[in-house]
Amino acid sequence: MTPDNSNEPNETEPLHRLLGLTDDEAGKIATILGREPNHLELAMYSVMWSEHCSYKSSRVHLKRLPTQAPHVLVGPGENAGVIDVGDGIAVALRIESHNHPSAIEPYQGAATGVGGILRDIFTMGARPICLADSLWFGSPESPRSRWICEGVVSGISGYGNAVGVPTIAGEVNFDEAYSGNPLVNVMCIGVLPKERLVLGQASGSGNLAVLLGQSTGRDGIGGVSVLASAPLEDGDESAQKRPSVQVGDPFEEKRLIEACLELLDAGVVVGIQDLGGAGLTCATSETASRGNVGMDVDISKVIVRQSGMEPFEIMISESQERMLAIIAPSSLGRLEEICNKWEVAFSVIGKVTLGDKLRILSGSDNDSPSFQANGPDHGYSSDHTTSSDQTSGFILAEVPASSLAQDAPIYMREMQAPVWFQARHFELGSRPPDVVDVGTELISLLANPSIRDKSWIYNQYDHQLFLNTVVGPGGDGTVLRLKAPGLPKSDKGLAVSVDGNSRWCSMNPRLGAKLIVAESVANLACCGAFPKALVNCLNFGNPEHPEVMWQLSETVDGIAEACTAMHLPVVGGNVSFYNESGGYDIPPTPVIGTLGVIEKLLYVPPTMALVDNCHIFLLGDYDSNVSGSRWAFDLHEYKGGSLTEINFARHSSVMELVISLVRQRMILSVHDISDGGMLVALTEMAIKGEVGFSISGINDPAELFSEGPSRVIVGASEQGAQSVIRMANDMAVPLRELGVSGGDRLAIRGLMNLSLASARDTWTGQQAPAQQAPAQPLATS
Amino acid sequence: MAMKYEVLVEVSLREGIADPQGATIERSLPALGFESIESVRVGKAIRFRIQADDASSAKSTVQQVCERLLANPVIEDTAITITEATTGDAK
Amino acid sequence: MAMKYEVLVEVSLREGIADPQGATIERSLPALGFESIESVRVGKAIRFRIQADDASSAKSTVQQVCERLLANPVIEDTAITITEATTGDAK
Amino acid sequence: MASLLSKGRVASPFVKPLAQGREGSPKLQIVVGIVVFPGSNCEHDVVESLGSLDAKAQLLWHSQADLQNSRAIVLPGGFAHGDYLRPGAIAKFSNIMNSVVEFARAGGPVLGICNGFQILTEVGLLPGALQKNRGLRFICEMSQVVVSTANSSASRQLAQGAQLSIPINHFEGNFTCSHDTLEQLQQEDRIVFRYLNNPNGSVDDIAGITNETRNVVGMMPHPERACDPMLGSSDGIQVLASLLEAAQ
Ligand SMILES: Nc1ncnc2c1ncn2[C@@H]1O[C@H](COP(=O)(O)OP(=O)(O)O)[C@@H](O)[C@H]1O
Ligand SMILES: [Mg+2]
Repeated sequence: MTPDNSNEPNETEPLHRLLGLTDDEAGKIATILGREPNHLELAMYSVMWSEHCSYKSSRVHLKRLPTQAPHVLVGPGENAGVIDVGDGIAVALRIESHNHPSAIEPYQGAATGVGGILRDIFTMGARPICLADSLWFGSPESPRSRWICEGVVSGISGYGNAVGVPTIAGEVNFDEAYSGNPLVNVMCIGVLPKERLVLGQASGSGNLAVLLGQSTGRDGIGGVSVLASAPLEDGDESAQKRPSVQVGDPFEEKRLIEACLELLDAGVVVGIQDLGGAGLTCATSETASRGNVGMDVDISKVIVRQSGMEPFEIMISESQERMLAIIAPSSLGRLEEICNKWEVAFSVIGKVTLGDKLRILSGSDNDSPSFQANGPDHGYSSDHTTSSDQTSGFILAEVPASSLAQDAPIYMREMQAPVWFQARHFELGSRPPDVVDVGTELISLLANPSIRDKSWIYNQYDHQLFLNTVVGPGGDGTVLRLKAPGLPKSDKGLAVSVDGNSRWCSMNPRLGAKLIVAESVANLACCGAFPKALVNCLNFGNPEHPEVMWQLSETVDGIAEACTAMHLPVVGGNVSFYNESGGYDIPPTPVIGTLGVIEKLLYVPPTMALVDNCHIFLLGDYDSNVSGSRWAFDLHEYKGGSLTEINFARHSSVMELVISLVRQRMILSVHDISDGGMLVALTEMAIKGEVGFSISGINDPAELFSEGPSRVIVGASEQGAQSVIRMANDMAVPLRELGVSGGDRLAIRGLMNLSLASARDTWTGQQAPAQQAPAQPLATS
Repeated sequence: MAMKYEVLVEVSLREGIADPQGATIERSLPALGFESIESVRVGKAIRFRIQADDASSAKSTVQQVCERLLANPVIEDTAITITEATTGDAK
Repeated sequence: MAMKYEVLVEVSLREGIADPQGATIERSLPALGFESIESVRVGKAIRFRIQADDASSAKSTVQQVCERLLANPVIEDTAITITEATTGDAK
Repeated sequence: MASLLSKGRVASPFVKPLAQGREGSPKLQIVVGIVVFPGSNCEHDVVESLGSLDAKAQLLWHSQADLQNSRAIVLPGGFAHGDYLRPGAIAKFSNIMNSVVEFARAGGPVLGICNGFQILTEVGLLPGALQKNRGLRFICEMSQVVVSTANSSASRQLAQGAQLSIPINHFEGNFTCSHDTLEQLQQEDRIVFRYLNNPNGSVDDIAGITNETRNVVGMMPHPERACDPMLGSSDGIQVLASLLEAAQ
């Protein structure tokens, strides 16, 4: 049987190039097939072999990340990483970017980002219990950046709240570098009874492939940018019909979650896979390829939203809220019952075959008689039509499934450290500015949009649903109970933190990445949690720039080094390239999401809120290096010097001490030193606790702004203080008493005496501009 | 002298963009006994008054407002209707 | 024989009911350089197709849909526009 | 597929009671029915919090008409039917709502929380409507509410004037009604809860109201989220306990 080649276009520029494939890649496809691919096949290869789906530029590097640990049940490569946390419970986690859609339609871009990451989690059989977000925008002074920021936040809020999954942690950063290309990374965590774990693979020749959920439309086709410009149809008008941004439907997703979890509980499903980038092409080829089987797909059975959709459009549409389930034919009745209950539309679109071929058919073929199971008119309302106007009975494409999913080329792209990099390390002559007036500098830092109060963001997120949130957003890490309907009972708690720092990484991507991982672990330690697993989202510029590939490679090595040192497995990640605008790449921006476990969550752990009448201690080493700090970068435009190296042995002992202090209830408040340095950390503690402090012994004011690693501030009562000193000695952790809490002044002997109220008003008072932003602000600048 | 005009801007989702609201309303109609309704789409209807020298200058301002504030052309279309205001206060 | 009609239902907040969306848009206009706009009100524009024997029966069905579903009479008014559909499929 | 509101199909997916009170409780357990619409999301939270009060909860699927001998009904929070069109606009047509209306008219205690409050106004059991928040933003935060009357099925165990910490979580919680309705609510002492610092623009700081017969209460704050000191407040317990008492 030869696939139908009749719709081959005859353009002068070869189609493969228009689709973004190189001549070499086209040649490789021809070799795999033993013939020239037709237009549909080429479209399928072009999306599967795109950077987004194939990781062709990053794969060689990602291999260096440590992914193993005894408790890892599923590492990178599946839809989400899964770890065993004990008590018969497994936890799935994953992070993903939705940067480009959010830049042009912030609300829907961010909303569909949330939808996508949720599907990755419940695909594994896990019930999503929380979301977290990492957001990077241009300066809030710019109306366009404010429009993006407001839209993204309300998109996450709108989708996450309605779908019924709390958003419990995150971070937001403002920097000019992101004004043309904002970053929206979303992380999701789900829980499941260990035995329910399912993988996205097909098996069993004769099993059915069922498409569940939303109808398939032309939306999202232009999202694979190469196709938008391809002359696949007649001119501009049809390209107009293919919007590149999708509208999310949290209500559909909510029903899809419930239906899929019930299908899994009922044992109906052999394998299940979400439809994300590259849509049906990706879901069918990946499930078949993972299960070492083939699959016949009849696209005339796909429920489409618009008539006249081309086969390639159906195969690569990225319409939201869809899942592909593989089931035994005998389970069809049960599936129908469950889908009807949850009012989820479905359609049997194919079957698993022996061999390794993914065949795309239009209408039933002679040797695929079971395709008629479930007619297209089964259970959809009038706005759905099937593409029955397709020519029937043709094989439209036939390719080895694994060649789509696994055989994409792998590139070792050129790498080159930027010239300044070596120089900056030896910038001996370069001296940071002097601190003139500590109080004034503090106020400027508190007013910095990246440091000031973020409650206007996280209060738009339902962060309490499921009654699990013991420590909500606004502190170091978020603490959740480990509890969900259908889950074995447990006293454990989970802690979550999401962190990035492009300042550090732009100075030194390797060391910066190490410091971010360390900070993330510190945030968990402050909750009394040991880190168990890490996911990362690597947001970088154009991989064809050697400097960008160098940044990526260095970053990967930094994460790997930190994880190895702290025995922390990387269980998943995502790479987002081509974050550039106006010819500029964004600074390297790895975002790290860490998950920690609290063995017994029986009381509320201490938060950063300072308590009156306490001794305040600094745990960890002295550091007055301000290079790379918020203070140096944003207040003084000083970007020289080098970051303080991290000593992981020291880091681990400080973190172990903090965890012990929290667990043994020796301390009343705790906060690690991060963005803004020690003085901002102390001030945040004072504001949250509504009590001042009095500090002494600061000889070099630079110490107040240094962001050197592995330092934690704790507050303890008179009695607790003795234990803190003793335990720090026992564990050989450097300790310094900074002063005491009390009163309503923020006082540092000889350097500063500020009223708590003025600090607080500056820190919280900056919410006004955002609140005044228009309902649907500027679409164009 | 400046004139007052009444403006109606209808903002709708572009063709081909999924409209979850419209689809959900449509699915609920048969159970209410309305079988004969289809293709439900939900958009916004924004009304305001504008002061301008003449209809064409009113229109060009309204177009700008649409582009800059009321709709995102990536997913939305706008349709503008301008009529001369009857006398009396706008409120 | 049954005819098809295009329907536009404009749902607006009743007079006297505060409109936070309209007020927010109005407040943001001067900053964008639009001084001459006032009385901004934001409502919904719901479009659909209906099959009916004639225009008057279409209208009475649409009125029912409005009353029962499309608007909340406590705070909202509706305005209905019905036109005969041009031939061709609704889609 | 049957439409969203199809009648008479499928028995409840939740026939079995999901929460049991503590064992060995001497009192007869009160069975509370919690209505689940597609898109509801706080139902399990209500079950959990009622469970800590020794009550038994059963989930009632919206498409069924049978309240299964429930002695009190809770309409929980969430986004029934996606909140599309208006919160509660589509949910009010569900089969179960006819039964809930009947139950309420017969004097049965009904509590609508958040989305449940919105549905109660849509279906006409409570007056007024809930508009978008004044600030046009979703708000999830702790709120301080004052008990304005102890004379309702959701406040009978509370003292008038008592101040409660109960979280709010909504986009459309801005209570709006005509001048006459407001006067009537005030004169008949039917405002159950008021915000101390009005977060959403509600008229007269209204956070919750009751009907003429005082058995139906709608409130925007989530009492089920305030039933455990580890979550920051247990002030919601008395609201749920009031409902249970009213059901006796
Ligand atoms: N976009 C956001 N979404 C949710 N929570 C956020 C967001 N931005 C900040 N937060 C919360 O604010 C707090 C402070 O954030 P951050 O300064 O990044 O903390 P840290 O320095 O300890 O990592 C955290 O608890 C975080 O969860
Ligand atoms: Mg921290």
